[in-house]
Amino acid sequence: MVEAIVLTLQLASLTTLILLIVGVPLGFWLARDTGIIASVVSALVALPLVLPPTVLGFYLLIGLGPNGPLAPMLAATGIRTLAFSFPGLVIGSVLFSLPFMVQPARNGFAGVGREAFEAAATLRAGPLDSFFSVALPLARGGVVTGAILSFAHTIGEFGVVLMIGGNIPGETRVLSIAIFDAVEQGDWGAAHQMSAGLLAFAFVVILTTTLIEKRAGGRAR
Amino acid sequence: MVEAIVLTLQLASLTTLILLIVGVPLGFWLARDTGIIASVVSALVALPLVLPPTVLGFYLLIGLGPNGPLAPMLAATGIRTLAFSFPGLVIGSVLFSLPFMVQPARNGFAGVGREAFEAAATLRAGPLDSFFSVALPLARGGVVTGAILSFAHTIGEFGVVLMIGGNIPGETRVLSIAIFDAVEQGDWGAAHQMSAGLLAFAFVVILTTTLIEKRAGGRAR
Amino acid sequence: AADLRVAVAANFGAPAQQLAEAFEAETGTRVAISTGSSGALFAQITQGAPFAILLSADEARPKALVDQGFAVKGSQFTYALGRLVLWSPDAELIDSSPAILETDRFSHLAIANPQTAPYGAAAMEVLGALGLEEELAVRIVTGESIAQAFGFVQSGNAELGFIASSQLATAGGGSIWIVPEELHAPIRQDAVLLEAGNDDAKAFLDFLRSSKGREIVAQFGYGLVETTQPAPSIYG
Amino acid sequence: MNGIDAHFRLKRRGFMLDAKFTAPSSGVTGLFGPSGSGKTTLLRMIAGLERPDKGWLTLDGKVWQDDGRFTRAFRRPVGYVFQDARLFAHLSVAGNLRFALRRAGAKEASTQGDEVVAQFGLGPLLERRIDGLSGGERQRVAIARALLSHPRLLLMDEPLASLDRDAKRDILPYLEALVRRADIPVLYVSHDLDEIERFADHLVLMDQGRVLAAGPMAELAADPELLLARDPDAAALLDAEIIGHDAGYQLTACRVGPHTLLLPGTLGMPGAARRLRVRASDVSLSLARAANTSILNILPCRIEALEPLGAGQVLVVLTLAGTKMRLLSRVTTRSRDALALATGVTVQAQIKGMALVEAAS
Amino acid sequence: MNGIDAHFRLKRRGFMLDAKFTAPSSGVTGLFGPSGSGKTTLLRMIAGLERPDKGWLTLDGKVWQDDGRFTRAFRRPVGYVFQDARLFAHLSVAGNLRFALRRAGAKEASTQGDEVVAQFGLGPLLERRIDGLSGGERQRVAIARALLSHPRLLLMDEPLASLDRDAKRDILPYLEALVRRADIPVLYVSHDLDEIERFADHLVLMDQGRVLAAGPMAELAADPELLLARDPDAAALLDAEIIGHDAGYQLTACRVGPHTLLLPGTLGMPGAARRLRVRASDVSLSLARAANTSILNILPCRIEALEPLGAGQVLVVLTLAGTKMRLLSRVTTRSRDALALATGVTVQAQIKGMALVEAAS
Ligand SMILES: Nc1ncnc2c1ncn2[C@@H]1O[C@H](COP(=O)(O)OP(=O)(O)OP(=O)(O)O)[C@@H](O)[C@H]1O
Ligand SMILES: Nc1ncnc2c1ncn2[C@@H]1O[C@H](COP(=O)(O)OP(=O)(O)OP(=O)(O)O)[C@@H](O)[C@H]1O
Ligand SMILES: [Mg+2]
Ligand SMILES: [Mg+2]
Repeated sequence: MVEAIVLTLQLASLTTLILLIVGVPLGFWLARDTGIIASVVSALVALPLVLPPTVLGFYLLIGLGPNGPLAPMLAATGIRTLAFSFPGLVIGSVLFSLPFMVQPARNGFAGVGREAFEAAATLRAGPLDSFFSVALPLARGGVVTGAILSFAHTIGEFGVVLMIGGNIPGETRVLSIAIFDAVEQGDWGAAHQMSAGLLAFAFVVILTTTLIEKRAGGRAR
Repeated sequence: MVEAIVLTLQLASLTTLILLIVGVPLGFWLARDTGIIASVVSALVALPLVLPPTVLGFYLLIGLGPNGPLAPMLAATGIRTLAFSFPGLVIGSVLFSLPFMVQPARNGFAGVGREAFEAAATLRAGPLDSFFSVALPLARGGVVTGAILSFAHTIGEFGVVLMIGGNIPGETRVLSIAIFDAVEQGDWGAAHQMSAGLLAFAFVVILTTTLIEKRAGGRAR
Repeated sequence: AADLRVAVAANFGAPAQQLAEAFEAETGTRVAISTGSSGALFAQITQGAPFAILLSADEARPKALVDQGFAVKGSQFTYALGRLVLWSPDAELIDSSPAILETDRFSHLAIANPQTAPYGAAAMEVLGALGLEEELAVRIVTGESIAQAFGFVQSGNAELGFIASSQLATAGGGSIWIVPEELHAPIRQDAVLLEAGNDDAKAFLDFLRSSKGREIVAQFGYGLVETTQPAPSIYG
Repeated sequence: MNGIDAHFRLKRRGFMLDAKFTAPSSGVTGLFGPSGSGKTTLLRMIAGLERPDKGWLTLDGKVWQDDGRFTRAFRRPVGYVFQDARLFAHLSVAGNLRFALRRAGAKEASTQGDEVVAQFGLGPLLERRIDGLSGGERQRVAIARALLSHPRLLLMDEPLASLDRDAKRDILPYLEALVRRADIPVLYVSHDLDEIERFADHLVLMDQGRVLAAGPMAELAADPELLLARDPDAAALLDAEIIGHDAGYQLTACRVGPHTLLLPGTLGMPGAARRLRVRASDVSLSLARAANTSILNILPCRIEALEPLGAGQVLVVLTLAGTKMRLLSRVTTRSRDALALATGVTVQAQIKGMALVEAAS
Repeated sequence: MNGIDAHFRLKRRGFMLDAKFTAPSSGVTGLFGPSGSGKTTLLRMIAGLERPDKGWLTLDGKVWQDDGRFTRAFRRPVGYVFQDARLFAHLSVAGNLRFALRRAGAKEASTQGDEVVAQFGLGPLLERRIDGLSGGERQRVAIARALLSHPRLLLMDEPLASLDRDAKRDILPYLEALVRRADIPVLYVSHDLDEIERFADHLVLMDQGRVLAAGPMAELAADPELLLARDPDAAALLDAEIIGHDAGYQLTACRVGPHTLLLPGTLGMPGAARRLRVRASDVSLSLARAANTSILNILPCRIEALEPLGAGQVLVVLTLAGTKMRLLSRVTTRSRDALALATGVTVQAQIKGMALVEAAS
């Protein structure tokens, strides 16, 4: 149980972090580029959502395995498969939650507008500088929403994790699988308990984030 | 197969429609109300995400069933349970996808700003009028994102649907369950086929929506 | 719309479909098969799911349903016996014995979840009997269902795994060790009637026990309970 | 009571507003005061966009707001031209105008729409997107939009600040005409005294959240006690009646009390009443009437008061001989001494003809 | 070449810009033209915010842009004050100023920061949020922010349009001083001729996307061929040298050619050069020198040309006796005939003392 909780938090945090690093710039690009390529990428990003999680997991299982496209690269580092490992879970979760980070972030950036970037450019702020000092703070609402959705979704997600994880205690057995198992075994009491705990925890995390964001927004805006 | 496709489209469209009707005003309210109640509601909306879909489905199964809180009301209309029926699926999907609609919509509305509403008010537009003629068009990006995410998520979602729906052909068996079944029975060929079809279809729908939205935005903004 | 709704454990989905078709050809009664995990089906039935029959993957849940009054007393019977095999897609790996399990020539052994799936529990019994339970603990990966365990092996992520012999049909080659039945308690897949007065359901269950039905079950690699006479209807 | 009767109180961090004033039920009332004095805040409270701590507002005797009541902004028939144009970015120029027209509920809507479009030169812009408009173009659209909403009170917050003078010149007469025809009161915020004096016939002077003075423009303009008269652009207003034209020289003769003044241009039919604006810095004084000068108008006056302005300058308050009308003149202390100017002395006020500007009546 | 050398071409739907001009490497260059003439567009291209179809731009001989090259906006050391302030909404006032300072890379940053804050009266606003500022306050912060980025070229797009006159008066001298000290060129867009003539010593006149004329202010201002001189606010500029003060009367005596003029106030040390602005509407003409008048400055001139302005008015172009300097006067046709004004005639130009305004030098 404790192991599962710790693992879940690690997975959700790491996934959210990676999504921030990957998804936020992607959202930024998609907000500013109006070309057809950007539109296509934008639609592609949403696609993982369309597949049932277990099915996505199934494809990941094939993709990350010894017969998958990554296999030669992995073999070089002595790894046979990314399945049944924590890194594998992270990859699956990141892919699956990508749209939840990218789309709100993109909207946030779309709201920033040319004006602010122009003002920043005339004050000698280069593209990277502008991104961090102007775009990101002004698009904060969208980015925070993306992070909350990603975090919550990774906690609850279990189809992908189930499929590529192999339910190894301490490695890939997260809380959502534990709850699922409890329901499956007819141990409804345990399921209720874990669900209640998870909900309470998530509620506190999300509410706190929302309030901090609002406070920050209220002060500066 | 055909049955499953039709059912999936019906479910995804109806769910998205209901989410537009329910989630957009909710997002609007959350964007404009800065009180603690709004923050709590905002956090609550994200909670369905945190539970594994099957577990959420399990609770819905109990909640919508003959021993659930709705039972007396249902009994009056001669219905024993909402589970195992299309309306039950819709309820589950709406609940599960709610955050994907509400959060981006809220961000969209948050970007509209007081100024536009003030201008509308001085031109005799009442609250409802302003909502439709000013807020909604200006928040369009967020609302469309919400609709896309909800639509895609409802198509791919199957944990909730499997649990409350009971996988009854022609009634509650949607495409995602069919794919799941195919994988489960080792019929990978069928799974590949259906997945590819689903992905292609979803890609076209999402890309088209994105492009139409961009066109509309480009013309008017 | 169908005349008869049957809930079927996911691993028995394909044979059930064929049974349904044969049954319809014979009687004209249309059967809708709804698959799901045994746990989910159980929860659904207790919440009023409109199924007339449950073909479970175990014997415990049908019994529990009878005990709780959701199923017809005396209607429970074993329609199929699960057969466990150790399988690898690698034709060289297994030499028709469990010897491979004592080597380190593999990093992952896939089984179904022993808590929720009878095949998983049986696999653990086998490992216990071989005295390898402890030693292999860190190399075991668990699929939520026997289908997932199969997927782990089929995709090559686990080199070998305990699967149902019914899955060998889709496996396509490789090497196997057929697990002797003495090494684990029999994997009984039980059927139970959920709607007492449903004659179509009774007819389907009778069909399942008929020689024609048993033939189909056996075709898919399941074992059968010995019977001396062609099943008389137990429903009178 | 007819017209606007308003009293608002509002406290903000670092700013306290307590403003009470009345304004007539037609014509333009200027709201003048330095930056941060609360002009915009006052206008917002009148429009119902800001809720004061305490507020009282009636228009033509109808109570819009008092201790218990608060008519919400969208129920107040006001037109508001914002300091920033605030056009709807999702609509074209035509869409913005239509937005106003549709909600105005007036029958003459469509014809008036065309008229306003023509007068504000918006024809070529109709299909344009908002973010492709220049600052001036935006504000023109915003003014037109406010007018098309058929307001019963027009609030304008520095509507011309971003227009160049040519554009202003095009719009001002049209605004004046429209306002006069529509017979609705206009509250007009500006920190351009020229603009206010040209446009407004009633004035509310604000400073630091309070109303310093309110009253007819002419009175306040020449009141040496008020900052207005000490402003470099200070001017006096004279009531005149047109008596005839000189077609050849394109001059209009006006009677101001017993005197006749000549103004360039054709200003109206004989018998029409006009108000004339005479800037203090355009009035020079001499003891005797000069001949052979290009200055057309030289009027005998009596010195009422001399107010030092600092920097070697003096404001001379004059009464036009034979009338009670005031004139202002700015001279150097050196001239005051050289000409021995003092209260009671009679002087000739020389007004450069071109400096006479028609004010709204 | 020193200074700015620019040539841009740009085609837009319904608008075509083809503007070529040079501007000196220090001092203020005014950009004047009607709404929609392309002033903002031109400024944006100079800042690198807009890519023209064809562009050429050098500053002090350094090429920023030509057919092949394009220095991106953030690499151009320009300060830009936008028509709309464009402050960063997520930062406080202090945060906005710090944003500029941090990226300016100047050593004297912090001390200059305090200085600018003090001069623009931003001390009490530092911790304020942007949306709590009035229009004028915003623009003050925007100007300060642009200055703190240590630009080598300052672009200002109607920076004072939303300031009231008091605030303008406070800022203008500071801007002038700063610009003079920093020795950087300033491009200053305005449609307020008063403001431009007061502030700019070089002028670029624009209309419909083209440069009508560019050159020293004084030359263009008095050129009767240009619209400028026909503007109601038209003025001539005179080069003057301060020769002494009258402490009692607070007057400054200046030499303009062989003449002496008296101006109110203390305008600088003896020997300092100043430019004076004389509005055509402030100059009256007489045939003989009048006595006993409050008009301090009466200068003999020769009539160079008479340009009818319509509406019964005439623009008289004068040369100040003994110099080549131009003066402008606006009189009525009636006065022209009454005084028999004609080319070659010598007249006395009466300039109201107060109308002399110091222009930037
Ligand atoms: N939203 C706000 N929150 C807090 N203070 C504000 C807000 N808006 C304005 N103020 C302050 O209220 C005072 C009055 O502002 P207001 O905008 O009414 O002045 P104004 O006379 O219109 O000035 P300007 O001529 O510069 O537009 C100023 O001190 C300003 O800083
Ligand atoms: N983004 C744009 N897209 C299309 N046309 C534009 C755009 N911005 C400006 N224009 C047009 O280009 C022309 C020049 O505009 P610009 O803003 O440069 O004028 P301006 O001289 O600054 O006017 P103002 O004094 O009103 O600010 C105008 O006709 C304007 O409508
Ligand atoms: Mg204001
Ligand atoms: Mg402009």
